[in-house]
Amino acid sequence: MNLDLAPHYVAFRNECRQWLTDNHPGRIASMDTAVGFEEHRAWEKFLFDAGWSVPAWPSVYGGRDCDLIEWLIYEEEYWLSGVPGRVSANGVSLLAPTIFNFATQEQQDFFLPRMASGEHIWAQGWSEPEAGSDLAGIKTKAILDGDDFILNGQKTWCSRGAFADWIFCIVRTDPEAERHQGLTYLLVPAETPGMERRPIGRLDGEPGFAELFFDDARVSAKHVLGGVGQGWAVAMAAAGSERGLSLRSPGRFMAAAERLRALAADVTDLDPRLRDEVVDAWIKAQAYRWNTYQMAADLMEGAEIGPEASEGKVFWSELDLELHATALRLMGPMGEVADAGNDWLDGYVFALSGPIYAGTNEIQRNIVAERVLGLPRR
Amino acid sequence: MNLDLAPHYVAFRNECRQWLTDNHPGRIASMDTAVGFEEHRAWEKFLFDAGWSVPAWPSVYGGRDCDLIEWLIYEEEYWLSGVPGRVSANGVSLLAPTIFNFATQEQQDFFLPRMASGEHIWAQGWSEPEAGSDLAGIKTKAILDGDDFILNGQKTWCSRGAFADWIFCIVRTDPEAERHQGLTYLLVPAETPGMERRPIGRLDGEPGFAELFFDDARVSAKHVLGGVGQGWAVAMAAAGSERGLSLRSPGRFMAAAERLRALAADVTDLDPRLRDEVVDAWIKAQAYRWNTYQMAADLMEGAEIGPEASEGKVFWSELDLELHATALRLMGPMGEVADAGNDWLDGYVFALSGPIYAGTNEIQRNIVAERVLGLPRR
Amino acid sequence: MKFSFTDEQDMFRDTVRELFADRCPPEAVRQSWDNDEGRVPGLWAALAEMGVLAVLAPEAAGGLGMNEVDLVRILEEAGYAGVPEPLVEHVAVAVPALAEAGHAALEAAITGDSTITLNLAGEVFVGAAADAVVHRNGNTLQLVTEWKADDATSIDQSRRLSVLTDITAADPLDGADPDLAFDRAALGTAAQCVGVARRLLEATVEYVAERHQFGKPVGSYQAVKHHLANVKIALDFAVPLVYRAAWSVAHDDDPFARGRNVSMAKAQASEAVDLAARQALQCHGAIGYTFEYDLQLWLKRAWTLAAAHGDVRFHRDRVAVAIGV
Amino acid sequence: MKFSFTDEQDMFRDTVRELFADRCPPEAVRQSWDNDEGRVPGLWAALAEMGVLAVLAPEAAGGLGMNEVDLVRILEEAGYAGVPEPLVEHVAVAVPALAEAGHAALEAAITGDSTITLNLAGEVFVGAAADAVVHRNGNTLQLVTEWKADDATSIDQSRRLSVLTDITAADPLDGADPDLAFDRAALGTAAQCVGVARRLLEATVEYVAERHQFGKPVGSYQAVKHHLANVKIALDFAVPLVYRAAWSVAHDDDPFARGRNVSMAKAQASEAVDLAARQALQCHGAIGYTFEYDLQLWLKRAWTLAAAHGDVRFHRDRVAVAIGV
Repeated sequence: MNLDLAPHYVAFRNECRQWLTDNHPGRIASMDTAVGFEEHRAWEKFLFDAGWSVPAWPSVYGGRDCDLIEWLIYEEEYWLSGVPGRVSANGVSLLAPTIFNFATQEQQDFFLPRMASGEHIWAQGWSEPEAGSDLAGIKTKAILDGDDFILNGQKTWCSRGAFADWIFCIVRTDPEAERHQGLTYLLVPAETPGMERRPIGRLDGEPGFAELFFDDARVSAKHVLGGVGQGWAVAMAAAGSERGLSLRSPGRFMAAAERLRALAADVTDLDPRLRDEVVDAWIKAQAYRWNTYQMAADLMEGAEIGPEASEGKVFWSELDLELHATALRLMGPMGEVADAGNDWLDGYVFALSGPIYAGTNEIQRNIVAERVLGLPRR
Repeated sequence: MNLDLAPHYVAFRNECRQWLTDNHPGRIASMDTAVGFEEHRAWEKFLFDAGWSVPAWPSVYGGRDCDLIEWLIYEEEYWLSGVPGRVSANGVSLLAPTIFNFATQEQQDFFLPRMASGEHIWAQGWSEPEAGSDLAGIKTKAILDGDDFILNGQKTWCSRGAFADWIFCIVRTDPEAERHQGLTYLLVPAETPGMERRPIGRLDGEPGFAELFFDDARVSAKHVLGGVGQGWAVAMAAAGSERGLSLRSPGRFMAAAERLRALAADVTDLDPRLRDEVVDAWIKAQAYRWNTYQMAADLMEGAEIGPEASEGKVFWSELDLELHATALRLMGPMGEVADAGNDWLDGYVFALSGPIYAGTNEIQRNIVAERVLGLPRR
Repeated sequence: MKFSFTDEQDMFRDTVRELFADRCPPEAVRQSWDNDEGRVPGLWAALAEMGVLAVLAPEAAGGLGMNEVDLVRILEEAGYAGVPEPLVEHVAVAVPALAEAGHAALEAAITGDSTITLNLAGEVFVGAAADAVVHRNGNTLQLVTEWKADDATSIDQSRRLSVLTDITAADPLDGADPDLAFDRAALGTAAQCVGVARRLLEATVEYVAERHQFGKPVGSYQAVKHHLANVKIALDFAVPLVYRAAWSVAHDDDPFARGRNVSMAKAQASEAVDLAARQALQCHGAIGYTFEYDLQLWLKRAWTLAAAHGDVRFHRDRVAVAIGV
Repeated sequence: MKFSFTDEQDMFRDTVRELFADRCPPEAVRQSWDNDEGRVPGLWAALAEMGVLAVLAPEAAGGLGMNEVDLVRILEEAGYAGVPEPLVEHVAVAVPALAEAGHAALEAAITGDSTITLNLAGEVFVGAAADAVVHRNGNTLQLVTEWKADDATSIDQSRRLSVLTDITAADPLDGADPDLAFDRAALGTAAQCVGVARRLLEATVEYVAERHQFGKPVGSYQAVKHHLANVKIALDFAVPLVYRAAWSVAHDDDPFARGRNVSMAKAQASEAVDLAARQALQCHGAIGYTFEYDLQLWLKRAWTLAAAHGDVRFHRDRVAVAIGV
């Protein structure tokens, strides 16, 4: 064990911090608005041009070949600096690991640079009205017709779906097959004829998601990822990354905990119960950090992330809610005021979705019980 | 609605309080020791002689025909006064309602006065090693032989079982019948030949329960309650009272909350987080009280206690644990010291059993969800 | 000692419930979010006609001469229906304060010709579209009739918030007690909280019985059952404290006991509605998180009303003082 | 930056685990409750032989010259095995304090000829059968060699408590830092807590997989699954903080950072073991509540160690000061 940062990591941290300080774009509009989406896309391009959009990727695709420790340091500095959030997150965190693992060379060469530069912003098209946490219930049909698939059906809860350029979908290519069989992972351009998208307002009315309606929509079969009928296996590999390291790096929660700490430090006559909540959340952010460094050490020694990723999903999503709820309590009667500048309220609304999406926390706890602890399924 | 106490209730409260003050026996030994058991039996006799052992019963059996409000007032005063606990509780709270509902006149005339006077102290013999919360798994056999049943099998977790005079059991009189069928409610004298009892130490080593072993033990068939084969129905009626009003009256928790309040009021520099816990527990004791008065009003207007009794079981058992855990935290490093006088530690150990016995709180929550809210069973 | 309501009180409650169901369905609440005043057209007049606005006004002044025990379940129904009108402010606080002060504004308040709101704590208050504000000024109340304020946007579109910047005309309300006004506001908000919690629970029970995942109703999973059982328990042990507090406000001469009883009620009601909102959203999943689905109307009421007129910590502190810890 | 242990550290841990499994099974713990000294016969000598008592003594003094990173998982194993010996007191605190003070008592302490305990807070301490006590006296430590004390009975029979009434002979321990001693004690206790929590969880997982009710294993019910998943999560997010604190005690020159890191670890470890004990008992049901069944050995360790050397609130307060809120 050596928890000192080697000099080259210290130098890397300083480099990150300096660049982010020098290039902070100030406040930009919410990525859930049309204007803000394009402002965020421009920020992605700016990051990309400076080599900071996907530092953990190979340099050939615009990255800088960072190791896991560097990536964690980068994330810590990124979030602490207060620069804008990442409109590219669905692509970079959820889709990219799948592309690296399952895509053809041609697909990698086409999609990865465009994802890194913000030219392609991705949305996730997995859920359907009758298939939320239960992906095996997917009904959207994709029937091969020549070199294309013809899609019919409906997707919902596509985060970023209102403005995204591409959607990564799971569709049913074999309608006869049951449950997990006959599913295929398909990449769908947003401008596909026969596909309509309808924004869905989240609680605060911003179009945080979209519904997609496929009516004989035609998508080239060359956009299948990992082989026809392999959708379940491919998706599960991505679900691992969704719940694991790449979706929510500790830097995000450490930064939020630090902002909460600063908010509390400014309160005169701080309620000792709220102080206790602030400290608890701050400690938990550190716990998440060190749990991640422990996992990173295992990964760098060749281990893989298994079902224990579900533990992290429960932990960060409930921590995120606690961080934001505590901040609103600290603000007292002003906590409910949604006028510009109350980032805690926006963050609270966003945090409320954490225990639901990417597999509800109830399902994650089942996974922990059954697959980590080995309790009987029934 | 009228929450003023009518003058006759005020007079009744004053009478209770005065009598308890005048007749407080001081501290007596734990009812889970042989000596303490007999001291508690003597206290029961003393209460009985003064007409205070079973005030809600008809006067013909030693009660004073109190209505529900008077009984609640009596319980409040009883527990607040700090006189000894009731070694008769299993009989008076759990068995007596069943006797009033299901027993023959002859059984009532025999058992009720002896229960009221402390001559018969009762233990519950329902659980078995393979049948805890799942009573339908009961295996102890009782086969009719002339005028007697011959019992073979094993009971466990009999509270007060180490010293009790009688045990109220559920046994399987029809070994061919499955699950809920073929069960019979049978009253068993502790001195039955062929029945052995072995005390089981609870966490602190005191014999809080016993195991009973039946080896061709012979029990008169006249001690069946409610008919052979009717055990499930009879037991379920009692389970209602076990979870309902009669098992844990609010007075007990109001008194504990008041002692906790006094403990906290004596602490200099009280930790505001602990103050908050104290107040929360105190409010909850009041909530339990007013919920009970509301239920009492319904009962007095002819309603019956249904599955909502399960809500009360969850509430009081978790409140009891909270009350005692908070007290131990208030005591700091002395909280773990078990030497004489730390009633909070004894009470904590006892409170730990609350969410387990009389149907675990997990089962109670199932009942609330399925039978109160109407959620689907499967 | 009789902890139950009369048949007349039950009937009054049922009548108001029907009025809200009829005149203030979710679509009407949504419309109120979009109109200038934030009001449900016609509802105020209907409430006046039914006497709801006059519950706490004396008969001599044209009111019903009832008390908080009569009112508490009406406000619970307002929570249940998600009514966006300032009912607690006007009916539970302003009307009796005007009556106690013998102020002439009482008449318009009970006929529904005016709407009066409340600013007791001096920060944000539900202010838009009101004709006057009952305002705490030190140890007295005053009726502010002309003022300047900035708008503020609540997460709950049913609350049109104001931040007072200047008072330009006000009458003293001698004889009206600001502490009593606060207790009435907290009690009324507690009643709304349990109504909101009940609605959230009912909506969720209904949804999870229908919604299937992995081949079974979501409501058949034990985790979901326990979430909702916990809400039911929290609710059923909060409601009696709310009714008990209503009795206390109506009948207790001792302001100390009254304050303790009100604070116990608001603490538990806030906790119950917080839990109800949390579990309602979790058990609904993504659909509960959308603007289109009506659950959000009650979620937002839950978040804001749980904190309004004192949050859990505030009221526990008040109880702490009252019981001497 | 490498958050993992070496193969040598793993091997040392495994060796000690086997020793405990062999020499300190539950029957041995129970026997220690009944004998006069509260000790497991032969265990102390075996630990001395294996070098465990000397982990934190310098090589020049006959020790292993290791640090807290080497020790932390040994103490975790002591919690896992429910070892009733004063290991934290002696190994984690007294030995390095004696070494730092250059006190002659070090030799007997590492050969196992003596047992030294700890009294830092001045209330009850684990005192019986010790030859000496490292005692805080203002801003210094002293080695108390003769003293008078009253016995006190802990709910945990593995803790033979004393209340100091008089010190009749003591040596100063110049050069030994009382704040460092406290951090070592809290760290060591945190390590024991996570070991206890792990044992409680394992025992419960095993039990609920076997125990049937209503025709199914108890462990197949979702409520039980979620109880135990919560314990697993609490544990897996406490353990890294404990290891991180061990590194900090061994390597951080800044006592402020060290104290913060130790307090974060103890706060989370106390929470984890509290939850583990609560759910272990609940998921076992009545059998877990008995004296005969071994679960009680760890339940009692959990209750007392969660509070020993600072409970959750104490350590959160320390973090609050460290981070400036």
